[in-house]
Amino acid sequence: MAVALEAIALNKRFNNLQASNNVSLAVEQGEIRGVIGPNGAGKTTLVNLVTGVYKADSGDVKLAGESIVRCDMHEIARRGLVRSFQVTRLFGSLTVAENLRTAFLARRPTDGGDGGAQIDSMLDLTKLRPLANTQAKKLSGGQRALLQMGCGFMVPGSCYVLDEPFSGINPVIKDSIIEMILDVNRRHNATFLIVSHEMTIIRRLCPKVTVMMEGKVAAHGSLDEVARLPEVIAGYLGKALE
Amino acid sequence: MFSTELVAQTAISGVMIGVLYALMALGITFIYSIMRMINWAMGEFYMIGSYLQFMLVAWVLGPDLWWLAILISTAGVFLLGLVVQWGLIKPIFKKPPEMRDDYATVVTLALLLFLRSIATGLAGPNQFTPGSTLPIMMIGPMPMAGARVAAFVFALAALGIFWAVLRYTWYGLALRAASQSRVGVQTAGIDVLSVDRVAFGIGVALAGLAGALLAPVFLVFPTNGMITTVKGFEIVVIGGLGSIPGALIAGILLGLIESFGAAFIDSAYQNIYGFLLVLAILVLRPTGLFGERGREA
Amino acid sequence: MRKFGLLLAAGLAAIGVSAQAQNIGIGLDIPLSAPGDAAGGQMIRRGAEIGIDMVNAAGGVLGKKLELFVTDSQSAPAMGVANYRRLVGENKVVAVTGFFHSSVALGINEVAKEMGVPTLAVQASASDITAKHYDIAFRTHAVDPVRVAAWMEFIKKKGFKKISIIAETTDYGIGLTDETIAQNKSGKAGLDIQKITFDNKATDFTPQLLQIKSFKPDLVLNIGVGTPVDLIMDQATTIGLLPTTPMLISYDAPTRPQYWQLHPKNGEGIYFIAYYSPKSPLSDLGQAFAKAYKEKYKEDPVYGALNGFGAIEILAQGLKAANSTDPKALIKALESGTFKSWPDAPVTFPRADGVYWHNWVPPVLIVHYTKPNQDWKEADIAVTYSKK
Amino acid sequence: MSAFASTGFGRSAITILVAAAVLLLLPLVASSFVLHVATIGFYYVILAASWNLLAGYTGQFSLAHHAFAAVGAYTSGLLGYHWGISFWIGIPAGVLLSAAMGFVLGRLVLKMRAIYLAIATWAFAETVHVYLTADYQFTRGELGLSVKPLFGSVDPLKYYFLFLGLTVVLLIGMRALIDSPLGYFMRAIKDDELRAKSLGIDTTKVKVAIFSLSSAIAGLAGGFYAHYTVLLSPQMIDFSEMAKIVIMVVIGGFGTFLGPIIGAAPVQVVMTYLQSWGEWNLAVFALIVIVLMRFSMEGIAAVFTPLWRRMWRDG
Repeated sequence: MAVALEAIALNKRFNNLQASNNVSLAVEQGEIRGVIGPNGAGKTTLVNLVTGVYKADSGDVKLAGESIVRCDMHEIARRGLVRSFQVTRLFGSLTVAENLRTAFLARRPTDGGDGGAQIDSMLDLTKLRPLANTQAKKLSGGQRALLQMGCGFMVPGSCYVLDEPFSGINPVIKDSIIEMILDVNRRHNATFLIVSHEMTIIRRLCPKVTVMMEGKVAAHGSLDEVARLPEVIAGYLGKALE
Repeated sequence: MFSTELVAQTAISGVMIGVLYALMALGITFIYSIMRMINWAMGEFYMIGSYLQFMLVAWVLGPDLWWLAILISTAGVFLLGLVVQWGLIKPIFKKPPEMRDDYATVVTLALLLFLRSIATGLAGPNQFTPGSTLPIMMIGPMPMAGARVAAFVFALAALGIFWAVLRYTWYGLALRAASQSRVGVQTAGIDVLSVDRVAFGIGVALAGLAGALLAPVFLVFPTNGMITTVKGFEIVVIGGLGSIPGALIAGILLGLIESFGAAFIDSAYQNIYGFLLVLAILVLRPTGLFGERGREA
Repeated sequence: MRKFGLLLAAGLAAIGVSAQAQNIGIGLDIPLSAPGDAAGGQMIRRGAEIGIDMVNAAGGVLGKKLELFVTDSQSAPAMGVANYRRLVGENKVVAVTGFFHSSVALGINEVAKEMGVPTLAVQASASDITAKHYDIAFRTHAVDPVRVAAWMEFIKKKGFKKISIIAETTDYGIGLTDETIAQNKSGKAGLDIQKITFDNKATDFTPQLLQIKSFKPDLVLNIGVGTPVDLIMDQATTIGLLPTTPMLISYDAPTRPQYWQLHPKNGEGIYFIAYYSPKSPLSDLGQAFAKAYKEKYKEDPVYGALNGFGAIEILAQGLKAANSTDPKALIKALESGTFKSWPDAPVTFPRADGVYWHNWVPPVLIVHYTKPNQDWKEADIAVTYSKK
Repeated sequence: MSAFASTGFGRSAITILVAAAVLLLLPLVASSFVLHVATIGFYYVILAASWNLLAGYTGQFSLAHHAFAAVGAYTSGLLGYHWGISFWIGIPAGVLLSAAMGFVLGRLVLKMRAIYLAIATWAFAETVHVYLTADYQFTRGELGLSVKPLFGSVDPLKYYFLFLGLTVVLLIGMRALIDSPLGYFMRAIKDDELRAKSLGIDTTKVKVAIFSLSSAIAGLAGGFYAHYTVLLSPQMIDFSEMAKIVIMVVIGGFGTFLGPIIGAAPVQVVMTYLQSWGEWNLAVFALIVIVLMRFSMEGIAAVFTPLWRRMWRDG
């Protein structure tokens, strides 16, 4: 199978902190990969390096075989790499529908349209239709997370990088988001890289996980495999899985 | 024309004036670092400081007690700052954050127009001077008005005290913490709005101090704060918002560039040199020479 | 929204309809707030107000009373033009006088030449105000060539050779500087002139003054307006340029009441241009005005006030001569008549050449303070220059 | 009708045209001075609305907008003064120069945070101001630059119609822009620039484009203004002009389409008629602004919005 997203020996330093130390990983087309690790392990830094928020000090990022490490964020997004943020980011003064429309227009496919149909179906999918004309800043945390996810799915991408998509939201909405992820994965053979602490969801979604600790990749493998590794137990899972 | 004496004199004059400009910049940068807002009416507090100084020296204390007048004027502006913050600025911070900048700007712009017109209406458009009994002094090869030397010394002292208070006192710690994170300070049990009030008071008091110090040098009239504010903003950009050494060094730099530009290039464009420096700095180092670079995301 | 539009239209219309005035209106456009020279405007206003009172006390004009409409130009031409339109359109004034800042007068004249109501500039000195030969443009103020001629005579009398000019980068400063250089050339005066310019918003002139000091001039010409004049004096004193080198100020700022308050120590020895001194003879009108002014303001009138008063008198006499409030008739009467103002000399506005078109120039004096705290009325008159 | 279909444009266009039709009748009842005030008022509506595009919608709090109006005005004025070039070339040249300078300044301030951007643009405006004053031999400095009137006369009637037409066209254009994809991107950038980038919006391009566009509009307004006021002075770039624009927009309603339109008119009228207060006029004006801000920060538009909604719902 083809490699969809590849990080090669990424390094990033902030003052005295080596936030990313020679990080490499490869995610195959259609794979849903989990990234786990303790706080401060460099997971969000990895997301930011891959999606162009930070410029890596050294190393490379490849999307479908092409290097994107020198690209601006918006170019990376246009190439089909879509991300979400740990702290949900939305356009607060825009309404729910306007948020979806902006997301659609930003990566509008060449065969275009104004996105009306897509917005309609996304409102149904996220069950946000009653709130279509509500400003995003007035939504609850769960609704915000749903909307952010919905925006990401407005134009199908080839690869999604999700930073803690399940933190702090109620189980019902968690399930909706999981449904959306699986749906997109099935229909478009889309690739996912999901950073999360929620082991039960990771176990459900991700056949394979990458463990990060202290800025480095500590292990790759299925959750059960990595859970048996002594250094992972010592550094992280031993506590988390209890 | 390019005599060593002239160069030395120009340099001394540039440094002296630069330190005084820095005082103004410090007020702007301090208010910004705590409250994340720009006070466009800064020059009007300078103006009020200079009027207070004039009234105290001319009518109450006499020219020999000018130093006492300076302390009282500064304190007066500080109190006025507290009132203005309470009446006009504080309500802004009860509004959603995305609107604050714009409204703070409009309110302080309106305050600028208001104070300036009030001064013209009450005191008339004429200039005044509190006068000075200090003799002319020689600074190296450069004769200097005593009042200007005194202002320079006072300004340096004020910068030093300000730095020490910020560095070594509990209140300074609270202020620094507030400049790092307003929310953080609140969770630590400090009333951030009262920190604001004092910060605003101190910030405008620095402008008032500059006004009182410079009253005998640059005279007292309704728009006398304008040019010092302009310099203050230039320095803030050059030095970097929120940086005290930045304000001092950028102040001196600006003073020198204007002095030398006026003396050796073309004096008609004296005020352009500073702006060009500002634009150059912003292009090369968008956060100023000593400004922190923010981490995004 | 439709309603709103109608309301707006109705509101604007209501504003437009003003009561038909029974009085004869005269407009006074002067700077009253920053960035204009509000002190200059205030003086003109005082004089004009007393002028109106005096004319009305003497029975008014054409059986009606005069009424003054004051507007604030701030020194912005756009503001001045709006004021003129309003004075003419709403207040139905027969003439607009005042004008301190030349740019305002120039802007207004461009509109006035079409709207037809004459203007009488009392303290704006740019040549173009009258040199454009507009029918409506009148002036009673010293123009650059006359002022420069006065100090060239002074310089010759004193035998000065090296002159430093420190001038603001405005039409005023540059105009006078260039005129001085031109008269030096044309009159073969053979002066060595140093020209230094400054931005009129500057506050620290030390760098410029240091250059002047190293030039070692016989005379410094201080061509600033407003605060810079005083700052230049103070800073020149500090670096030792004053009092050893004489300084001449290009207008009558030192006659203003605050002069000695600002310069208790370095005010002595200054020369300045003035257009009036109590030592120069006043007309009977001028004497009556000086008395009224002193009663009201407890100080002597300065030139601005006198000229503001003079403008009202001239217009009142012009209206009488025209026997009409029609602007064309008033212009004709002003051009052909001889009027009485504050100086003991006849005032006329002939269609003369160049800058002297419709322009009556009061005599120019160069006055010298010889003692500290000297009353300007007591000061020496070094030179009296009248245009030949 | 779906909630997000762009009907806002249609409603606004209709309203603008109806208001314009009413205003076409104003000369029947108004004096020439009122027409003058209204004409200058239109000029400020254009400046306020175009600045609102930049600051209110895109979040770039520029303090150089008045400088771009002056660039447009002086370009046409100088071309005419020195080389006798007609306004047919002068005004477009002014628009182009404003747009080009807006483009360059927009690029320079691109990465700056709000407050630096404000100061940098302000420094730019002051530089233009000092230049116009100091290079008096070319610009005529504070003496003022004479410009030929557009219609050979300065009677406000024709200019009133001209500025009314210009305002209507530009407002409808701006409304269309706000409803276009670019409009969505502008608002997105103001709310959260990083998020906008992460969605694939080329924020650099959008910000620079809006900076150039709003500068060009200011330059256009300035060009016509020059040929109406007939004497230009560096006073055009006095900071108080910029303060006026900011106050108009914020009083009306910052970042709303209606805001600058309904803010400019009262400010212009109040400032004109406060003249009779002499030296106190600005104090009174400032006090009105402070009180308004103190008690209703959303601006006048907030009062109109419910009315607006009800009007369209009822018919």
